Order: sequence, then structure tokens, then C-alpha cells
Amino acid sequence: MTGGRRLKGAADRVVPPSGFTARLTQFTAAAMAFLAVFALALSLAAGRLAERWSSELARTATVRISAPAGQMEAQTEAVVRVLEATPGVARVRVLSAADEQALLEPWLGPGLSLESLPVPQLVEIIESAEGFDATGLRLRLQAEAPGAVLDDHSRWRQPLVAAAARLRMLGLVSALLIAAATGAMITLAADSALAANREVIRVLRLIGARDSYIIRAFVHRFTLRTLGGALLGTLLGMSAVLLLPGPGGGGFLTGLQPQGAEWFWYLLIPPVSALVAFLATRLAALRALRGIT
Amino acid sequence: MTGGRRLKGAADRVVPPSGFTARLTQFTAAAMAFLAVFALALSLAAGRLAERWSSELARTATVRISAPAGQMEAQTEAVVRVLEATPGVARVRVLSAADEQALLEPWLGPGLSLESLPVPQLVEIIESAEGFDATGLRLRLQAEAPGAVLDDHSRWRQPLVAAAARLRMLGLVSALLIAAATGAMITLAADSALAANREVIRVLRLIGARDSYIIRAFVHRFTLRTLGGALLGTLLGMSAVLLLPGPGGGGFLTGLQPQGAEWFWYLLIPPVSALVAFLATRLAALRALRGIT
Amino acid sequence: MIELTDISYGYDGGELFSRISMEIGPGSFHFLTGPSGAGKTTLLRLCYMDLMPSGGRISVFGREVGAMSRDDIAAARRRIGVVHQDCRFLDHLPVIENIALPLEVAARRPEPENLEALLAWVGLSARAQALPPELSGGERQRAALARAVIMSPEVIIADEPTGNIDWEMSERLLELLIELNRMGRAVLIATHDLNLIRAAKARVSARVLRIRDRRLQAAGAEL
Amino acid sequence: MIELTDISYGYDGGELFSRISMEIGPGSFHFLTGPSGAGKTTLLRLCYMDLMPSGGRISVFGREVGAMSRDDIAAARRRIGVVHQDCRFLDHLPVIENIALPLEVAARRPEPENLEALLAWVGLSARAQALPPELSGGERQRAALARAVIMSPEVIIADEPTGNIDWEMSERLLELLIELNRMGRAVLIATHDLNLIRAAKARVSARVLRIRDRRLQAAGAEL
Ligand SMILES: Nc1ncnc2c1ncn2[C@@H]1O[C@H](COP(=O)(O)OP(=O)(O)OP(=O)(O)O)[C@@H](O)[C@H]1O
Ligand SMILES: Nc1ncnc2c1ncn2[C@@H]1O[C@H](COP(=O)(O)OP(=O)(O)OP(=O)(O)O)[C@@H](O)[C@H]1O
Ligand SMILES: [Mg+2]
Ligand SMILES: [Mg+2]
Repeated sequence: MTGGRRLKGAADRVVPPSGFTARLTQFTAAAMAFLAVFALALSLAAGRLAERWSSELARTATVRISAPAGQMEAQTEAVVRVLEATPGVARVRVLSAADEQALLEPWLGPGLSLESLPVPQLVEIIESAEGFDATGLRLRLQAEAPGAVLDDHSRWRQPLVAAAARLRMLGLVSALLIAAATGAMITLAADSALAANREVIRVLRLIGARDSYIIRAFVHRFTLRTLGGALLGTLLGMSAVLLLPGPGGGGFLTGLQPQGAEWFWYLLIPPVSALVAFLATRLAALRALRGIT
Repeated sequence: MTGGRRLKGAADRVVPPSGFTARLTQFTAAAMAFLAVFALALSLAAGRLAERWSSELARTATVRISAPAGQMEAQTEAVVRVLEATPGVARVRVLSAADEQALLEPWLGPGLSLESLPVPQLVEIIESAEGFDATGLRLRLQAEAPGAVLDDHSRWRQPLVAAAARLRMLGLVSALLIAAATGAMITLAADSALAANREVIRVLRLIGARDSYIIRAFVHRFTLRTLGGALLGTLLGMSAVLLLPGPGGGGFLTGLQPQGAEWFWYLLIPPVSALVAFLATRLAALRALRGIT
Repeated sequence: MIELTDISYGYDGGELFSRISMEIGPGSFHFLTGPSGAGKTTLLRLCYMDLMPSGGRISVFGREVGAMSRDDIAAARRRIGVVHQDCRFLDHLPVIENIALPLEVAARRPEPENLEALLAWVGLSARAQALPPELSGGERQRAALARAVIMSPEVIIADEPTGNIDWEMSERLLELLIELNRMGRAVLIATHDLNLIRAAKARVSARVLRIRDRRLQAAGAEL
Repeated sequence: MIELTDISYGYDGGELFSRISMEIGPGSFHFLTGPSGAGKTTLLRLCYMDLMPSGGRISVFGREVGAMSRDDIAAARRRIGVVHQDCRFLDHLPVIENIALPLEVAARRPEPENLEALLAWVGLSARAQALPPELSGGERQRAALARAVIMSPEVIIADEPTGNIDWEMSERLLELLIELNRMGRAVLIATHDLNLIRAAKARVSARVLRIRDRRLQAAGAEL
């Protein structure tokens, strides 16, 4: 046993290994990281879903114009005029006969000639992001083109988009809660470790150790432990998320699996945990030292 | 100070209050209960959603028969025959002219007479819970009624139902993970408290305390702490869930709020936590005592 | 009441005792001496069943220690009062509760007058409500002695009970032990304080044992 | 080097000292006596800045204690070697590392020969790798003394350093302290062991202080 060997990492060794608090800290960090991965996965998947749904819906609506053959053209023009003047309407398209036939084919079968039928004229509306005021539009249409009916048929999907957004919120709130709980637990674990090691701190102070020496020893220990635990928990959580069986047919939640830049968020978990541990332990150590001369 | 007063609750007092471990245990129990409430709420809401969707979809499909006027009746009968012999088909309904007109009204406007049109005959199928084999049915229909086309139009919603089921699973798995993590953390907290109190246990043993006396003191303490923490966490979690703003228009996830018998599951959280703590501490105490004569 | 027969013991590796025998009979008074590190504390720990011998037999109150259950050992310890060399207490309970602890653990009710008389005897009346870490070294040893005798144990084992106590107080504690011995209690004291041994020998018939070369000898007349 | 001027001190409530003064000069040798609970340990704790006086001034190595920062106190403590009455160690490190700990904390490299010579002097060579809880009472006190002197401190303060040690070993430790004193170190020992004081007085010019009635007196010729 040479002095040199003994000196290396000495500041660390003065803190007793304290098996259980160590394991508790590591386990807490790991479990919380694991849960954080899940919450994050849920949140990101919900976010992706919400985006996909909103873009897929493409926010369309239809105006159906039923009028005597003579008035049809005039009313169609009136509708287009009204629509183009409506805020929230991005694009207006008057459907051609061929378009309409394609739409009706599933119902009436192919080979049907629309010429012979009093088929209503359809006008497709692409909403802008803000959307339009359906009630106001209906009133104006009624005034300008009495045969026009606004069919707001895509609106039914909006609750789904809202739900996905809520799901994302829920995931984010959970992730934040988990982070806060982790911080609190690590603070308490550090406090409890420091309380258990009051005697050690006293001895160190009495033989002339500076505060910084003592704090370093504890902070180092706890930060490393938390980092280790969080790394493990993140790895396990990611494995679980990646191994989750994909649903049969490309449905919603296909993708709890992270995509592209999302990896970044997961990689943040261990360093953020370590940072939380660092700050928590430092504060706890400063608090503990205050009572010891 | 009389002897009598000193004796009351004595077995409890021999364990030092140990502020931080106590707070750690309580906080852990509370945080975990809080998270468990969320996981449970998510899971139950997803379950409800899955149910509602499956029942709303009513699992319908349509067969569309396009045939020359003369063969129409014969092919319709053939289709009905095939369908009634198909496992997974609960009910078959041949749509009347009035039904079909109602279906087409949005597209063609009211006042349309179908008599004059070569409109296909529609047959509605209500699936049973198991559903039918769409591919097999198509082949058989092709053989028996060449003009019949199976339109499996409701299937597109099934991924949603599957997704809701997956969400429920995710919630349940999280709840289980949280329970396991809580158990582990409380075990570790108990272990760490017992390790910190090795000296106390030694003193008690040396002055003639039985193992049961020592175990009682620790187990009592930890069980009560965990119960208190879990109660608090559950209450907070429930408040958060109940206060969550409901979505604007009765959409999906309306109801993270528990309904009816679901309250029962939430009420289970505190006693289950206490039970976990009881068992964890008992085991930890037995383990700790083994090393001390 | 405590009988050691052909005991051997050693912590990992070395052997501290080989084949030593000793008997603590009712009403006996023994001193145990020997240089620091000779094994006095170890021998006492064997007597109060804190250690199990690696060879030989120990019987306590007529029962073989090896055959006793943990609860049996707990029960036997209530009949033995021990002053440990390092005076362990529950640091969160006041001195008076620490002294009464053996009663509490045995589910017996302390009698306040006895408790107070005992505190006065060891000179701790004024410190009854202090916490153990607030005691001076000598006060701790006196509190430990008070705790050891509160159950009126049949055997009193004291390990260096006067190491931190001035001579006047030591004599007073010796007085207490001698009085208890006269009431029939067996007393076994490990000490390196030759003055204490001499003072005791002047008043009771005490045997002095010495650990030397891993054996137990009766000390010569030099004391 | 340590100077107490008109010091008062008392734990919550009572007053243990009122207006006592004392000076530990370079190369001086002091004994501190007094009955158990008189305040010997308290006075020593004031000297090594573990307690702050409620009245009066203490200066250590020429600096007023009240004006020192926590780091200043840590630095001053490295120049004072202390044997605490309850011999605190880091229980997870072997004895030899505990003894070398003051060097480590001061980021100084221990010299193996010195360390081994010191261990031999206090008779702990064979127990160097033992953990503190595995030491006997006397071994702990000797280890504490070794730790106190390893930094070659300018002042050595020892609180009841021979409470658990047999006479032969006590004389040897006294020898070590006297030798250090001859090398210019100041020594302050609290003890109730009159034999130790007598033995020392025969060899060095030691002053004996006694705490009585909250004051510090020079002990009379009865020693
Ligand atoms: N738990 C232990 N593990 C290993 N060795 C131990 C342990 N306890 C004591 N020893 C060693 O056994 C020897 C005898 O110790 P013991 O405490 O019995 O001595 P003692 O006679 O009481 O000495 P003292 O007068 O110094 O108290 C010592 O050398 C000590 O280091
Ligand atoms: N932290 C504390 N809080 C309150 N009172 C204390 C504290 N420490 C010591 N005392 C009391 O102050 C008095 C003096 O204690 P001190 O330890 O200085 O005595 P001492 O002279 O060293 O005695 P001994 O010879 O027994 O070691 C005692 O009555 C003790 O109970
Ligand atoms: Mg001993
Ligand atoms: Mg003292």
C-alpha cells in the first residue's frame, strides 16, 4: 500500500459505500428514466398522430347546389363569389361532371350517365389553417344562392385531432411530473444519505477537511450513480418501446417508435437526470454542512 | 413523566424519526400513487373508448349488386343465401328503395326518383363479434352472384379500435411498472432505513428485545408512512384527473374522468401500496435482523 | 449461572483464546484484566451471547447457548445487565427513557421512584431529559450502568465501566455494584484500573482473572 | 498559540464556565482535570473551534476565531491534532487509512515509513488493515492518538486518551507525547487519571488546571 495509490480517488472513498442508499438512488433514477421514456414516447407518438390526422383531413368541405337547370350556372357563380370572399377559405373548386361521376360510382355503379339526371352541382372548399365560420357562411349562401347547402362533412374528425393533442399534452405533463418526482426523490435520497453520514462529515470537518472537499465527494458519488441509473433506465425503456409489437395494419400508434430527430429527446434523459442529481446533492450537502462546525 | 405515558406507543418510538428517509418514503409513495392514478385513468379511458368505438361502428358492411333488371331479384336472393350461410354474419338486410333514396339524398338532392335509374341493389350486413372472412365471402359471392361487390366500408375504423386497445394495454403496463417500481423503492427505502438503524437494532437486541418487537416497530412505521403518502398521492392524482378540462365537443378522451365502478380501482391504490410496504419492510427487517445477534 | 467450558474463540484467522473455562456462580464477584487487546471484551461478549464460541460449550442459566433460539437468547439477556465498553444508546430518546428501555422491551412498567433513585445514585438526576449525545463521557458510562441494573438482573457484566470516570464517582459506582452483589447478584467486571480492583478486594471477596497467552489465569497476590 | 480570554460557555440554559482565561503557548504542557461533567471536553472543543464561546474571545494561531471563515477553521485544524474522547473514525476505511486521513484531506502524501513507525509506536502494526469497529477499546484510543499526531501538529489536544488503556501502554503513549513536547509541540491533555499526571510531572514541567465552580484553577501541590 503506497501513499500514491491511496491518494487516488481518495475524496470519493471517504464517503462510505452505503449499499442501500446507493442502490435506491440508482434504482430510482433507472425507474424514473424508464417511465420518462414511456411518457415521452406516448407524447411524441400522439403529436405525430395529431399532425398526420390534421394534414390527412386536409380540412375540406363541400357546397351542394340543387337548382333548376336554368339557374344552376348563376347560383354556382354566386356560391364561388361568396366563398372566395370568405375568410378561412383557401381554395374553391367546382367539380366537373367527371368528378361527380367518380364520386357517385360506388353507389350507382359504373356506366351511369349524369347528363340525364338532375344531379346537384358540387363545389369543394379547401379550408385554410384557421378554418372558416360555418354558420356565417351558411347565412350568406342562403341569401345569395338559395339552392346551396354547405356540407361541413370533415368536421367530425376534428375531435380526433383534438384528442391526439390532448394525449400529447398528457404525455408531456407526465414526463414533467416524472422529472419533478425524480428531482425530489434524488434530493431526499441525498439528504438521507447525508443524514446517515453526518458522523463521517463531522469526522472529516474535525480533521480539517474543507467544505468543498466534502461536497465534492458526495456530489460526485450521487451524480455518477444517478447518471448510471438513468442510462440504464433509458436503455431499458427504449428497448421496451422498440420491441413493442407493431399493430397489424399500419394503424394509429404504429409508431411509439421514435423517428428521426425525436431520438434527441430520449438522449436528453440521462444528462438531465445527472444534472438534477448534481444540483440536488450540492444543495443537500450545503444544507447538511451548515449544521456542522 | 409517568411510566404509563412513556409506555404508550413505545415500540414505535424506539425507531428514530429519521426525517429524510421518512419523507422519502412518503414522497415516493405519493408520487407513485399520483402516477398510478394517471396511468389507470389513461388505461380506463382507452378501454372505454375502444368499447365505444367498436359498438358505434356496429361492424357493418354492404354488398352492392349491379345487374340487368331481369336478373336483379335472382342475384339478390343468391347473395342473401350466401350471406346467411356465412359464419360471422349476424344479420342481413336488403335495402328498400326508400332506404336507398335516403342514402343518396345528400348527393343527388331530394325529390329524385330511383325508379327511372339503374340503381344497384344494396344489401346491408351486420357482422357478429368475430367478424367474417372477407376474402372467402368475396370468392363465394363471385361464384353465386357475379354482379355483387362486397364493400367492406367499415373496416377502416378497426385500426382505431386496435389503437385504443393498445393504449389501454400501455396504461395497464405503466400501472404495473409503477407498482413494481414503488415496491422496489419502498424495499430499498426500508433497507436503507434499517441499515441506518443497525445501531438501534443492535442496542435493542442487546437489551433483550425479541425480533418480533423490532420488526413490529419498523413495519408499523413504514406501512403507515406509505399508506399516508399513497393516500395523498391518490387524492392529488384524482383531483388532477377530475379537474382536467373536458374537451370542447364531447370528443374522444372526454372521459379521463372515472365512471361508476371504475372508482373502485382508484380506491385500491392506497391499500395496495400499504400492503406492498408491509411486505417489503417485513422482509427487509427479517433480512437485517439475520446479521445481528 | 454462566458457565464456559473449554472455550476457543478467534476473529477471522487468529485465535484469541484456546480452551478456557470459567464459571460465574450466583453471588460471585469477578474481575477480568489483561492488556489492551487481550480479549476482555471478547470474553464478555461470549458471556452475554453476542458471540458464539468456535469451540467448547457455554451454558447460560442452565441452558446450552448453541441450542437456544433467538427468542431464548433475548429472554436470557433480560436476566443479564450489561455495561458495554462503548455505551450504546438510542440517541433520539432522552437518558431517562434509555435507562428504562429494558423494562419497556420486556413490556414491564417502570416504577418512577425506582427510576429516580437510580438516577440519583449515578448522579444523573439533572440530566434525565438530556439526549445521550449531550452527555459527557463519564455521564454516558454512568447511564449505561444504570440501564444495566434497572431490571434487577441476576448477573451484571460491566466492560471498563470506569474508564472515563473520576475516582470519586468510580468508588460510588463500585459501591452500587458491591451492594447488588450482597443482594445475591453475580458481578463480572472487565477493567484495567488496578485501583478499582484493590478497592473492591478490600470490601468483598472478589476473584481476579487475567487473560494471558490465550489462557485465563487467576491473578497473583500482587493485587 | 491558543488563547482564551474571559470565556463563558453553557449548553442551552446553564452556564458551564464564566469568564475563564487560559493560554496554550508553544512548547507548553497542560493537564486539565475536574470531576465528570465539569466541562473538560467542552473546554477542549472550544480550543479546537468545535464550539463558539457565548462570551469572551478565543484566538488561535494569532487569529480571532469569530472572524474566521469555515475554510480558515479547516486550515487551522490541520495545525492542531485532536484525540476525541469518543474516538470517531470512518468505519469503512481500514485503520491505517484512517490514521493517514488528515494527510489525505490536506492533499499531502503520507510517507509509508513514518506511518509504519507511528503504528508500531502505538502497538497497532498487526491491526493496520482492520476496520475501526473491529478494534478493542484501547486500540481505538491508540489509533486516535496516532491520527492526532500524524500531521506533526503544532498543538496536540487529547481528551481522556488513556481511559481504556492499561497502565503499561499509557506510559508508552505519555512517552510519545512528552517526546513531541520536547520537539516544541504544545500538549493539552484532559484526564481524570491522577497517576498519569503524576508520571508526567516527574518528567516534564506540566501545568495542571482544574475546572471547579465554573472557573479554572491551578491544581494544588497534592498532585
Ligand atoms: N469484530 C472484530 N473483528 C476482528 N477482530 C476483532 C473484532 N473485535 C475485536 N477484535 C480484535 O480482537 C482482539 C481482542 O479485542 P477485545 O476488544 O476483546 O480486547 P480487550 O481486551 O477488550 O481490549 P481493550 O482493553 O483495549 O478494550 C483485539 O486485537 C481486537 O483488535
Ligand atoms: N451537546 C450538549 N448539549 C447539552 N449539554 C451538553 C452537551 N455536551 C455536554 N453537555 C453537558 O455539559 C456538561 C459538561 O460536559 P463535558 O463533556 O464538557 O464534561 P467533561 O468534563 O468532559 O466530563 P467527563 O469527564 O465525564 O467526560 C455535562 O453535564 C454534559 O451533560
Ligand atoms: Mg475491551
Ligand atoms: Mg469529557
